[in-house]
Amino acid sequence: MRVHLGCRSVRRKRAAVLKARYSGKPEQIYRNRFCFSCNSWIVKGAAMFETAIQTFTSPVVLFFVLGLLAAFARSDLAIPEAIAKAMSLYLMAAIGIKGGVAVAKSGIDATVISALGAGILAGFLLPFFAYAVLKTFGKLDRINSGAVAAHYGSISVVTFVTAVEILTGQAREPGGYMVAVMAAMEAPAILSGLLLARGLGSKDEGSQSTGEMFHEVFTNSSIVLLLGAFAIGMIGGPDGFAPVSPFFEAGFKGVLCIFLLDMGLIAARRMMDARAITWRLTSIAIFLPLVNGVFGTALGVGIGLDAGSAAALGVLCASASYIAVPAAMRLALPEADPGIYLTMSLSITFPFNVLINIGIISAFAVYLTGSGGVVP
Amino acid sequence: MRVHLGCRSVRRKRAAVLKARYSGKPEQIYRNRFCFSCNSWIVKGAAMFETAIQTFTSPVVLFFVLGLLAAFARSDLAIPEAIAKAMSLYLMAAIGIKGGVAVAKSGIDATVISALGAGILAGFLLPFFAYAVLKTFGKLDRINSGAVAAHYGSISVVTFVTAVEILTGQAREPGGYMVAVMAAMEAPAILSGLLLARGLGSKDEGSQSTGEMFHEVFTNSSIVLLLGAFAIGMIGGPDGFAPVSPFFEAGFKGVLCIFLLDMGLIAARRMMDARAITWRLTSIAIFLPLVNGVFGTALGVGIGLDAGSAAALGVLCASASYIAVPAAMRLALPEADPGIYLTMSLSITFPFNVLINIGIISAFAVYLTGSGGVVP
Amino acid sequence: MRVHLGCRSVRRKRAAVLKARYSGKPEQIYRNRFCFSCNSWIVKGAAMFETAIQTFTSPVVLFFVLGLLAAFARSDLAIPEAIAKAMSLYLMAAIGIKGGVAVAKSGIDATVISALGAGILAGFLLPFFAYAVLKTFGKLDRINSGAVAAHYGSISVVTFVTAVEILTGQAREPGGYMVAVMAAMEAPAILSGLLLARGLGSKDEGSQSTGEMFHEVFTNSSIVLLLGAFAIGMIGGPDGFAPVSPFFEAGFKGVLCIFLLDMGLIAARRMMDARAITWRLTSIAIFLPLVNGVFGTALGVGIGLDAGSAAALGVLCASASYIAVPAAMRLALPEADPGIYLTMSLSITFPFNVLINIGIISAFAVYLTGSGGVVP
Amino acid sequence: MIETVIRKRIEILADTQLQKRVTAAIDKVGITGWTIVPVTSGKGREGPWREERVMGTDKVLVLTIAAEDKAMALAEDLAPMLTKYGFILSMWDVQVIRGERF
Amino acid sequence: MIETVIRKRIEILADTQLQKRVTAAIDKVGITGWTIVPVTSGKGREGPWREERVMGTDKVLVLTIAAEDKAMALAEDLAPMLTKYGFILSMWDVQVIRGERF
Amino acid sequence: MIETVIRKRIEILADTQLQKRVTAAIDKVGITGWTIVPVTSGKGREGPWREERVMGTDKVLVLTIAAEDKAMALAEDLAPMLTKYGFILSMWDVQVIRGERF
Ligand SMILES: Nc1ncnc2c1ncn2[C@@H]1O[C@H](COP(=O)(O)O)[C@@H](O)[C@H]1O
Ligand SMILES: Nc1ncnc2c1ncn2[C@@H]1O[C@H](COP(=O)(O)O)[C@@H](O)[C@H]1O
Ligand SMILES: Nc1ncnc2c1ncn2[C@@H]1O[C@H](COP(=O)(O)O)[C@@H](O)[C@H]1O
Ligand code: NA
Ligand code: NA
Ligand code: NA
Repeated sequence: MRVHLGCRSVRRKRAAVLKARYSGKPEQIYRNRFCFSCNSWIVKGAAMFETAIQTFTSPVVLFFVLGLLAAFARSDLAIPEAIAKAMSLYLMAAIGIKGGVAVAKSGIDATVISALGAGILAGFLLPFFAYAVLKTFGKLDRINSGAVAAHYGSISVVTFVTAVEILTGQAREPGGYMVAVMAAMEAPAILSGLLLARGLGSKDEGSQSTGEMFHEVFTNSSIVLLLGAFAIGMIGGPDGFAPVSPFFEAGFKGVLCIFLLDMGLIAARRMMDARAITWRLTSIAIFLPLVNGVFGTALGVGIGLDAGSAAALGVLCASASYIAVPAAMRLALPEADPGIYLTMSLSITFPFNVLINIGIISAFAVYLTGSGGVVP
Repeated sequence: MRVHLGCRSVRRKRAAVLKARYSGKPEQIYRNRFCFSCNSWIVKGAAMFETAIQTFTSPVVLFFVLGLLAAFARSDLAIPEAIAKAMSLYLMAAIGIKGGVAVAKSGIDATVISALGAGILAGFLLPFFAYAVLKTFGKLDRINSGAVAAHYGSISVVTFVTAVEILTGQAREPGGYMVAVMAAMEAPAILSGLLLARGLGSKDEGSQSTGEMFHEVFTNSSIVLLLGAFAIGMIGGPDGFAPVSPFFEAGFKGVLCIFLLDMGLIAARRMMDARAITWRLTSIAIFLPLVNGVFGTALGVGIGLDAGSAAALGVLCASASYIAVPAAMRLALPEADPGIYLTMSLSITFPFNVLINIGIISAFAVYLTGSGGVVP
Repeated sequence: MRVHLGCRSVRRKRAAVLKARYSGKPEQIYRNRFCFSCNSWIVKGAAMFETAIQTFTSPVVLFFVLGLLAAFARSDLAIPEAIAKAMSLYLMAAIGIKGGVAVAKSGIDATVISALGAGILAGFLLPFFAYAVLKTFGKLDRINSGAVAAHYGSISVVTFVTAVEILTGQAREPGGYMVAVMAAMEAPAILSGLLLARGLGSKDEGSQSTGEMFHEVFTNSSIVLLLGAFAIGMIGGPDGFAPVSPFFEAGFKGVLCIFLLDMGLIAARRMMDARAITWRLTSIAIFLPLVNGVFGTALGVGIGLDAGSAAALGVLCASASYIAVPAAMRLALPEADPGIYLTMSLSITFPFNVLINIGIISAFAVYLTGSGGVVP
Repeated sequence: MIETVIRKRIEILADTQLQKRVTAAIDKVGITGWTIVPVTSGKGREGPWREERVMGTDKVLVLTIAAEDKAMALAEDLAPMLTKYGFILSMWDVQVIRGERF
Repeated sequence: MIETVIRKRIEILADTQLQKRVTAAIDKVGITGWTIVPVTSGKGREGPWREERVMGTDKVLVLTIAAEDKAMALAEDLAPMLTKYGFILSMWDVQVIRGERF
Repeated sequence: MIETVIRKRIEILADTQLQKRVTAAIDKVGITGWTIVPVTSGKGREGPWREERVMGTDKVLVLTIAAEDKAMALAEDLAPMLTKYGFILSMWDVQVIRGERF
């Protein structure tokens, strides 16, 4: 039982996966592979390791790394703000419409409902665990612990999209309904985080801000576009999608590359400017996505999702918001320090998830569901 | 003779149209259809009604509706200005080049000449009718009546493009020369409107502004790009167009979706801010496109255009400018109130045209040309 | 031996070239053609002339001309700055990744190494010739002569990309490694130019600025993105490129069209504003690209490059920087007048190269390598 | 000679997200209008920021011209927000034409 | 100590479309230069507007620094346009270095 | 009545490319912060320019508020650069709230 990383069969297999992806029968590829060059069966552990390593061959991830490196080299490379905004709107519209079309095809069944329920529940509960860790090990005060906890309970759309790309590249595309799960997981953690930060009693003048904040959370451009495009996808179905698919589908991966390039630049620049981050907080920003990712994946497998969808749920739990929640916290908890919550979620957790954790989670999902091929 | 709206054949027919559109023989589809599920012939009236209703299944229109709803819900969704500008330039270049290539293929014949003549004439004359209505029923003063009348005599490029998309979806693509007709109809109404607003005698200091204004109208970015791309399309022909067609063709519908999303946001926001709009003006902003649309369609059929091109001429007459003419009026008639002319053309007439009137006009063109299938 | 420009076979041949380009066997087309309509062999001279003339049928060049005309007509047509920036980043990423993939396929061999060496050498030496001409015939002072010379030794990415498009359209696509040659030629001329402008001795306070300048030159966004994408292309190879190719390949020519439209606008507007440009400088701005182009092409053929790659090297030598070098000069030689170096490189040399010189250079490469077909 | 009158010009650097609160305060004290000037980056006690619309942490400059009494009322109104969110307000005297507008 | 001199700083909020008329007036009175600052939205007596380049109804801030006499000449020159199109002009004294430039 | 204190407001029009040198000077004299306002075009003795980021010849307005002594120190510091690169600096007195910040 040897690990076949270096052997040529790995490359061959990747080509096979790619071929299968484009010819549409991805299922049996990972099962029972025999390596002819070293004359032995490729084992579960090797498959997991490979799965984790594949991440780095994706151009999407390579562009992210390029962004990180360019910023560390103090290059003046920058994507104009209007373009970054437009790319983010494009990605929202594209994943919304694709998810909607997928659900229009598959219909809404018990799996979808339970995935939604699991996601919302996780969104509510994860901040409590995060809060405990931040307060004790992280040595943050109540306000900041609550604010950071809200970020880790909520989700990062770009992490999710990157994971979907990588999982699809492994022939494990998550179900289209996971887009709806993602949308549903955006807000609950904000409630928990506020509760933790403010305590139950003290509602000092917060009421106005809180109402304003929830209006903002539910009408912020990402959510509106995501859900609106989802609805359009459901109404139009595959037929309605056909004429716009060249725009929303063909460009998707390329736009994601450039967007991740920009995220790499932003994340690295913020890291270099960071002042308020201790080694304790850095550790937590890596520990939480690991634990939450494992939890979410197990939850997904537990409620009966396929490997891809379970991994996607794991990634949602592992990811930390750096758009919706910071905006909400700035309104509702102005005393909390953006230097802490943005740096943790954007500059540590986000790169960790994209570069390493998606691979780990996907390998874990393969392990749990046994869809990665086992020695007979 | 029953109307078959709900019956399944409607869906089947739509699929057939789509299929036919992509395989290139659209002609006989609408003729003599027999509905097997309810055992009767589908009649002219039903075909018209269906034609009108199809509008709402187009993703282009759905995105427009999403924009309206998002603005009414006071979402902060917004397309960055640079992107909106770029999309509008892209649409101009794309329709220009497509029109030019089409004319390069078909050549310039009597139909093209008479369509151009009819368009220019309509542009000159429509403002007189609009002025009379605005002055008497609308109770506007001379200046404002003239300014608004100029808007309704001129055209809206986006309304035209949306109509072309919808008509093409119904297998009634207008001729490529209609792009030239559209360009020719932009300016004449401005002349009529100024004449009406100022009277014949009074040329007070206007001369400088008027010269400047006409330079601006004829060199404004939309017209220059539209006509320039038209010329490039004519020079290059189908061969020259081939290498750039992935860019200008594949992305077109998707960009139009996002552009209409933005137009929906802008139109609805302006409507919510409107102060100067009475119920009389609101009625006129719906009445004029209806009447002008019917007039233009009839004119088109009268001079021998096919159903699609006649409908396109109807849409051009029905549409009201909200880019070129407001800019011209701001220079030449600064006393006129933008709160009136922009709100009428952008927030009432534009949505009415996109959501309802294009459907009506297209159904009317089908009725007049008999191309929609009649009971034998 | 008559020249067959007007005869119909020319058109037929162009169609054949186009067809061959898309079916993949471009080689024999230009050899031994016999014109049946005028009953004689088409000769080298004619082939060269045609090659030069083909430039004007490319939509890319037509859009550039449209930009020039629109600016001369004082139209307000303008591409928003954020979009221009984004397009330039897109072009960098796209040519970088394409070049990298090409080199991943072909590998790095002696040709690549010698092309790199030749390019770097040319970058160092060309400024000395330019300096001599500028100082004597151009009557510029030392500082300005050095600054302008640096521009002509360095390269213009957009000129290169346009040339690649045109050469590819003639079935003479340059090797992918020419992208690396281009990147390598950006900086050396700056060194020579500074040396010439400042003399060897005087290092007055320049040290800080010079260090800063070189950091800027090597980390400026274009270079970083170009080389980064090149590396990604090499790492990912054709397999990794496949999923993002719709974005980076399908849109490329269209984006280049719009980008050149913008360059036409900018070049013409700067020309109309120019004050410091004498007829001597204008002549030099046409003379230098001619001479450098011929020199570079001959150098390329001399070291054994194919016709397309030799022409590309010629274009690199002929082109003058208007992005990297002006930025560097502003830092290191603030006394030099941007009104001189920008106007010369951007408003005279750039249009001359795009409209005329690329055609000449490509014809010259055909002549030297004999790949254009000769009378037997 | 054209006649000018003295008014206060007030500029407030605020979070884009909270722009509406600032302009609402301007409307409330009865000032006739305001104008938004974009800003792209900056540095303060909390470190540097850049155009971060993607993260909702960008800022704008709200500019308004008003008579002195209204200007002071506005400053009074905004003071708590300035402290809470770290906005910056500066104001100075300017000459304007058509003073009745402000 | 570095020496500063007093000049007028003038800012005119004008329609983008009419920017050229304002800068032509600046050139005409002999001021050496001007700079355009973008603005993205605003509210006045005629209601709110946003970045509306698509409709040609957006605005810019034209900024210029000049000696007092030229500044007053400019204000005089622009006054009719200010009234007709509803532009806003404000000016105030500033210290500048290298005063001979302005 | 809310209390205001007088500070200097300094605005420097500089090449985007050299923005870092200006802000470094601001940091060096101990001013707490600065804000960048974009500008899109202009005209000076060297002729007109437009948004030319593509050519690296565009400009920004660096805005900073400081106590008079620091403001004068900054002006002193920047003077050579102003001359060498043709930057423009203007400053004037403004009232600010929470003066201890600046
Ligand atoms: N002295 C200053 N002058 C100009 N702008 C400042 C100054 N201090 C702070 N700012 C701006 O205000 C923002 C917030 O400041 P702070 O709350 O101190 O981080 C900074 O990012 C700057 O854009
Ligand atoms: N008091 C004010 N302070 C600053 N800007 C103003 C003021 N009044 C009007 N504006 C600006 O001038 C534009 C036109 O004003 P109005 O002509 O009153 O609608 C408004 O949209 C604002 O951008
Ligand atoms: N008097 C002025 N007022 C405002 N801005 C100016 C003035 N003079 C020059 N500028 C700006 O400074 C830039 C450089 O000026 P110059 O170095 O004279 O070409 C110009 O392009 C304008 O943007
Ligand atoms: Na999470
Ligand atoms: Na009309
Ligand atoms: Na060169």
